[in-house]
Amino acid sequence: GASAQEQVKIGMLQGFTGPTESLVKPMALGGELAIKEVSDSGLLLGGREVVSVRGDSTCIDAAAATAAADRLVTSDGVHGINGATCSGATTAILNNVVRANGIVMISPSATSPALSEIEDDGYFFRTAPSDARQGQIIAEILDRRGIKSAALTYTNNDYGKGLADAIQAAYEAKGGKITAVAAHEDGKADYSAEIGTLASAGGEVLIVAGYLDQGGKGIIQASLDTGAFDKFVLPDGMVGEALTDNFGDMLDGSIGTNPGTDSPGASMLAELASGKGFKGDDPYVPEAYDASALLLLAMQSAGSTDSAVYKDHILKVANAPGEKIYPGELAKALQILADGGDIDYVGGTALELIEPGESAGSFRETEIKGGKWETEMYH
Amino acid sequence: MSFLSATGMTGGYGGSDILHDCTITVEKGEIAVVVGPNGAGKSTAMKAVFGMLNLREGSVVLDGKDITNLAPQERVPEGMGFVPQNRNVFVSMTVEENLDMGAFIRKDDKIEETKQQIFDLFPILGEKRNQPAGELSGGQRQQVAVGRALMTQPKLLMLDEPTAGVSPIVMDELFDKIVEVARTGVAILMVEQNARQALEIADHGFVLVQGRNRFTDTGEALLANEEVRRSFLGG
Amino acid sequence: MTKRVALLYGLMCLVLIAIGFLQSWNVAFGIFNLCVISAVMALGVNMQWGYAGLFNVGVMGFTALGGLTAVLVSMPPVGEAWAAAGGDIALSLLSLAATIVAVIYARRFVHPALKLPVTLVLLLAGYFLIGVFFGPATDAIESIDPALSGYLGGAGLPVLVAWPLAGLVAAGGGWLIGRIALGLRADYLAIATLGISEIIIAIIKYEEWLSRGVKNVTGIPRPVPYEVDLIESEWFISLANFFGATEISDAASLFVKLCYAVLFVIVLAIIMWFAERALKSPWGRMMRAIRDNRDAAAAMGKDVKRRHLQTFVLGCAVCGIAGAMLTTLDGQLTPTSYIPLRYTFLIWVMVILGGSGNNWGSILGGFIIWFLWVEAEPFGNWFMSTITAPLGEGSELAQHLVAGAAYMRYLMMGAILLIVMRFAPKGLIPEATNRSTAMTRSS
Amino acid sequence: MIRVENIAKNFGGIQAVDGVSLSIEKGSITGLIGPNGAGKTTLFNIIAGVFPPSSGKIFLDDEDVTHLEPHELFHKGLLRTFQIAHEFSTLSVLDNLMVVPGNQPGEQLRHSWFNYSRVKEIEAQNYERALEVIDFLEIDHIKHELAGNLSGGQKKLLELGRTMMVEPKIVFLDEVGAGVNRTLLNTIATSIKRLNEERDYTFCLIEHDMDFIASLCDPVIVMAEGKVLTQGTIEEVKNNEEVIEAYLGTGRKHERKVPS
Amino acid sequence: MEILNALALFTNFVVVPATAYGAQLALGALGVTLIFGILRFANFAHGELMSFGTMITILVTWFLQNMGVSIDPFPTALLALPIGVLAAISMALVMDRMVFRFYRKQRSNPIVFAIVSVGVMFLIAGIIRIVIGPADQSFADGERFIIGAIDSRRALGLDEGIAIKQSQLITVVVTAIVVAWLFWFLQKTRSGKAMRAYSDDEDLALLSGINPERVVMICWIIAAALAAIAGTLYGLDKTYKPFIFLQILLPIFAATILGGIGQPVGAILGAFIVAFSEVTVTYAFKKFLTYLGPTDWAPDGLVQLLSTDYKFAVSFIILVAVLLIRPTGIIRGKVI
Ligand SMILES: Nc1ncnc2c1ncn2[C@@H]1O[C@H](COP(=O)(O)OP(=O)(O)OP(=O)(O)O)[C@@H](O)[C@H]1O
Ligand SMILES: Nc1ncnc2c1ncn2[C@@H]1O[C@H](COP(=O)(O)OP(=O)(O)OP(=O)(O)O)[C@@H](O)[C@H]1O
Ligand SMILES: CC(C)C[C@H](N)C(=O)O
Ligand SMILES: [Mg+2]
Ligand SMILES: [Mg+2]
Repeated sequence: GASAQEQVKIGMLQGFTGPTESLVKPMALGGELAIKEVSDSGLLLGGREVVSVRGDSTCIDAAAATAAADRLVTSDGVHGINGATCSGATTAILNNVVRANGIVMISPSATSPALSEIEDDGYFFRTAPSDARQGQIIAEILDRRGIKSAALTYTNNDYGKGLADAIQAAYEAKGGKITAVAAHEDGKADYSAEIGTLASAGGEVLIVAGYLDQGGKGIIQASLDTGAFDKFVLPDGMVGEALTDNFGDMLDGSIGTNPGTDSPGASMLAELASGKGFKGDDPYVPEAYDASALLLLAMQSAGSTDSAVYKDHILKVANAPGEKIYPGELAKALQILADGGDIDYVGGTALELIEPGESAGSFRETEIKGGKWETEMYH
Repeated sequence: MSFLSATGMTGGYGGSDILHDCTITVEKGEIAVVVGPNGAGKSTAMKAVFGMLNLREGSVVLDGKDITNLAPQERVPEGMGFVPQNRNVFVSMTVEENLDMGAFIRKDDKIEETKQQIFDLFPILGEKRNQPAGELSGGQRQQVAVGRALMTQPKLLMLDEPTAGVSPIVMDELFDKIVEVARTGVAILMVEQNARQALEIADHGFVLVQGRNRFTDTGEALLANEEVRRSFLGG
Repeated sequence: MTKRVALLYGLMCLVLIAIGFLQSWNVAFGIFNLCVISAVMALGVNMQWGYAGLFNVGVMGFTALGGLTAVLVSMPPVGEAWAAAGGDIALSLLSLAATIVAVIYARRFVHPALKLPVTLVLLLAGYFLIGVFFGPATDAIESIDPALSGYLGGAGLPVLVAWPLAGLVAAGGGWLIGRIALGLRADYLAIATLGISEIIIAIIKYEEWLSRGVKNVTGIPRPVPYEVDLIESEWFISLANFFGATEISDAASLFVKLCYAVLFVIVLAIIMWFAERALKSPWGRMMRAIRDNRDAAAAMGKDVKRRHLQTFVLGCAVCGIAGAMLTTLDGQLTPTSYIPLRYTFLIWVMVILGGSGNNWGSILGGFIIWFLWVEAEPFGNWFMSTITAPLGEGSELAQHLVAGAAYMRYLMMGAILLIVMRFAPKGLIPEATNRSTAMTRSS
Repeated sequence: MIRVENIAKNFGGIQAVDGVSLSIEKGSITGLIGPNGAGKTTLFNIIAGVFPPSSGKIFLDDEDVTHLEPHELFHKGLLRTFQIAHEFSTLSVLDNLMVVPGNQPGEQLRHSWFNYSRVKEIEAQNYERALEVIDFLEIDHIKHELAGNLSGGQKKLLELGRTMMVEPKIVFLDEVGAGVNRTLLNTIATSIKRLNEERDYTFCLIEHDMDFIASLCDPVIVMAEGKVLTQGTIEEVKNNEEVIEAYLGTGRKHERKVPS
Repeated sequence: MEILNALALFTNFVVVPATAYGAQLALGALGVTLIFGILRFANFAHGELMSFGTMITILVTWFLQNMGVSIDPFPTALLALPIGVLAAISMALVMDRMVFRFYRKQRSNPIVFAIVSVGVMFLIAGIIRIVIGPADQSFADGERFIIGAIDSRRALGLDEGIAIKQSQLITVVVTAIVVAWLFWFLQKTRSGKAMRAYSDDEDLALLSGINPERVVMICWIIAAALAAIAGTLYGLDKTYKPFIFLQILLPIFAATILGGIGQPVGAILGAFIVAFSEVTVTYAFKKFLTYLGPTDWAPDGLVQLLSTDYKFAVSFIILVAVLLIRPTGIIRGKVI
């Protein structure tokens, strides 16, 4: 019977320990939610079971990340990787394991612009958009809202720096004024120095290109405590319930952007997740769900778990034409594919993959009103 | 049985034995002096008596009580006071605090009195009472160390080379003080290289060689013994 | 080598071989390679601490300097950047040189009372002069295709050249830092070196024109073939077939790891030879004497300061070489990854666990700790799933525990470290102190 | 040979040495005595370069050596021992001695790496010498023991042994005798004399044992409260009222206590 | 007026936050310096001990909040803190019994203790993450501000306000009390003197009849209590997140050593130097000068000595510089 067949293994290679440990916990659960959904449907490749094998990419230790990836691929024999979390680790794994062993890897959260150009032999994809795109969106929003000057702080890594560069370039091109740029290090004990500088420079809003449970939060806290800024512009890493839970209506009027469309995917995922005891709209959780789903759907479409074969089906299942697939509808999608039909995976992030295999980046603009994130419009 | 009788002590620092069946005894109010060549095991024997060495064999009995298995800090309340040969002051604490530490277990209210006696005995300590002991000269330190032990007002006072490095005048005073202390009924056990002076005031002397008792006799007799003089007292 | 050493090394080998069979040879060799790099770092720290008692907690900084050197040597130069700002960079270098010369010259000839103010004025002037050229230069460089380059690039030489150079650069850094900080003792030296290493990292992070900063440099050319090329080459396929490989891609990545392994082992062996020779000669004896009692050593005519500086520099050089090797193996320089826990304290754990003062111990420590660092994770996962198995699927406690499995890694690291240290409180292969030095015994 | 001019040293308010001038003649064995805290050790430390004086100058063979470091002074032939033993505790007794000779090629990395045979050769010579010293000090049975494990007196012997590993011009001995068995001390005195006569070593020694001083030293310098009190032959010093009062005491016999 | 505005600005952005941060570091550093000075090793597990005590406090706080217990306007966590303190103490004592005592008996080198404490650090870190998870936890309730930025603006009649949070004030007050008490305890009480004697020379302490195990126990109790208090106050002011405690160890150690190992007063000074140098040196004086200068005049640049990029580098440079002048810390500390 079908159950006798070999399991399909997906590597869940995320930064479980280290600076992203708190972000990753729900991400992994999101990724595994899709895996469970597919496995329970009993429809994948004639009813094969799917399991996830976790590996710790630590976010910052390229060597340990490579070792973990090596283990997943050559020892556990995973058929595809959902990961890695951070751009740095992702690059190392891409160069040293993914290309070396010819295995598909889809990152839910590595957003560095450099990854667009990197040589990947067609094995690497990401369900998150490059930061270059978000910079433009933010500049447009600021321009439209008539905000003439802003201070900017970013988390000091490739993500933060890349995004900050993109924002600054786009905003200044539109005639806006960045009064000051200050990096902040995640996980530090105090951010008064940064706030002191940013406040001194002034600006109508503070753009915080960081993480909501890391330095980004510390920055906002320090701003509110000192009264330096009370309106913030919050890119994707900062958008999440955790922030509003913590600060409530103190953030009213702040603007957020994160990948998304007006598709109902996100809320569907949120609902699915809440049944499982985690938040489906935490940062990168939808991306993680989508990454798993894409891997499995592509396998189904290709009729094979061989990376070399199914890598070419990823763009196909992700994009039109075909039936739109939302979170929780993976069984339906598997069935369609099994029947030889076409699907257009939308998922939790309204996924649209563009060359060279990354999310096109439709963005949702939100505003905090009464301590809640409210969608304003889509870009 | 003697006030202190440490009998048949055998043991060492983990490697081979340093002490071999070594016996040392002192009576109340008496002075016993241990002499011997360098490395004979004199200090080791003192440590053994104080419980800082694991004895393989032998026992230590103080005032009729077997204390062989007591930890050093538990022997202090039993009435033992000890000035080791090296590292015998708290270098970061002031002279006065060093003396206070000597009186750590005392519960009476005569502590200040004793301290004053010590300052009388070693005037220099009074002058330097607020200086950290680590900044003292070698001889001054030695005085602090002895003073600290005296502060304890022990029943058995053990001194490992108390006069090493002290000037002749202080040495005289020190020996006088030791005699005086002994007269109050305290048993005194000391190791000395200024052996002749020490044996002069001693009731008993023990000559240790390679961890064994070589000669045991009264101080006078040892001083009179030609072989002892030649081999151990420098002629 | 004593029996104990042989036994422990044998065990370590067996464990790696077991990994080869139980997990895969790729994993085993992947671990092995990093074990060797860790061992080299541990040797460097051991030279400083074990030989000379210098408490260097800035290992991270020197490793990073090595990594930076690898980038500067091996990456292709960015032509546009040089074209745009080469002149300005040269001018700022010139002004830097001019400032230094002026300061030295002035300090020599000015009245002693005026020394400080004149120096300060000159330095300030120099700072502004350099800034005039340097500011625009860096702006120009950093604005050239910032997403992909935005820095000057390297010299485009083979990366292997970088390894010895990394040693030199780190040695230079070590010399400078040693001159400043070696007067401090014990923990005070530790915190100073820690601070200085953080400064080095800050420079690498923020001087983007030089290192690309936190945007990372990736794709550092390899000294060994690429798997993709191997898979396509005739000779490799026949070689793989000869050894009966089933998966050609597995074989290719294993082959690459083997190539690295050979390179790393050669470096380790060379460093080890020098280290052992030094330690076993009167030099080693002198260093131990200095470590035991520097006042006495000085009174015996040993130039303590110079010797400290010498060992410090040597140790730094070794750490630098290891840093370059690591960057080469990773294929990228990620400044954010330099955190003290990973690059300093872990190395210290290696040295102490292995047995400080003993080179063989340090190497073993490097192997064991890196092995744990990597394998604690799957072991922790396994452990968690085993203990929660009897609780049943639905149990909330079990779910909570399984969700926390990733953190078993910390627990495992901690537990194993404590257990090993309990059974070998002086390290697994302690320094041989109970006898006279080897040479005196043999002569 | 050594000329000390007006040396003073204070430690944050404590005037340890207060304007000392003295000179030590070549070939002499000079004794330095004085009450505890007189500043003798401090003076030694200043001469040996451990810390600079607050004021004053030191000349070695007419060369100003006031600000030289200890290791530089060693190479100029000035050796010293420590009052509180400074052994190399994790080295064996043998190694403690073998460390001493200056200019060992094996202490130069390039030699130990690339010129090993020469290193071995010198090493063998030093080894012989160390064995002789060990023999002399009667510590053959502990030559492989770690110096940290020695008895107090043995450490003192080791201090002395170090000075015998080289041919110094002048040796400063800070209470070598304290804690050393008197019989052995006699032997040491004999050998100091021999080294002085046969090999022309100059000695300056601090000691509280008057017999030892008397058997060796001429002249004797007395210090008290940081100053030189007097100077002269042992007999002159012994009979000096001031010295008796400050330092020697009356030398009375201790009254024997009544045996109980 | 303008001068007052400038001063208010400076106070609000530099003095207040740096003081609060300094006090937070100081509380941590006091615990570290105690262990450092008396048990003579760098305890890397101190950060996790802080974290552990805080975690227990948080769990109890949640429980109390659920029960509806509160001590408004003060944060409920203060009510829960004693239990956190007890938990931290138990943890410390268990760790000492199971781990450190063995090495004490062995008379291991301080570095061995330090490495073992890294093992303990990992162990506690693992436990914490398994129990409460790696995420941010908020548990602060009660009144947040003593005076908010806007209120103070009104009250002072200035353009610039000075915001002071309750948690900041509590931290500063607690720190002052603790350091005074600790100083008195070590200098004047019998136990305190016993501890200092023990830290000076263990063997000699035995000879005075001091029970070493008791000294060690008291030492751990104080250090652990300090750790729990420090962690909780920090958590109230900023946030609780396990990962922070790995990071905060660095400035804490810097403060400890800078102040002179084993010196409580030094630890406080060190902590404030670290805090102020981080906040002050990179401060941008643009707005400050704008207030002082003539109307319509504003500096172009940020008027900053160094960009905040280098804030850590700067504080470390200051640290190294201080050490070069005072090689064993501001208040002459131990060399271990
Ligand atoms: N580091 C220091 N700090 C403060 N005072 C010091 C220091 N070293 C020595 N002293 C003081 O200087 C004085 C001289 O000390 P020194 O050690 O030179 O005496 P000494 O003559 O060698 O005595 P001894 O015969 O006891 O060895 C003493 O009073 C001592 O307390
Ligand atoms: N901690 C130790 N570990 C090992 N061996 C030791 C230790 N301390 C002393 N020894 C050895 O034990 C022997 C006796 O030493 P001890 O200190 O008892 O001698 P001593 O008679 O007091 O000599 P001295 O007159 O020189 O002080 C010596 O040979 C010494 O090497
Ligand atoms: C989850 C995030 C920490 C990852 C980040 N976007 C990066 O590319 O590094
Ligand atoms: Mg002795
Ligand atoms: Mg002296």
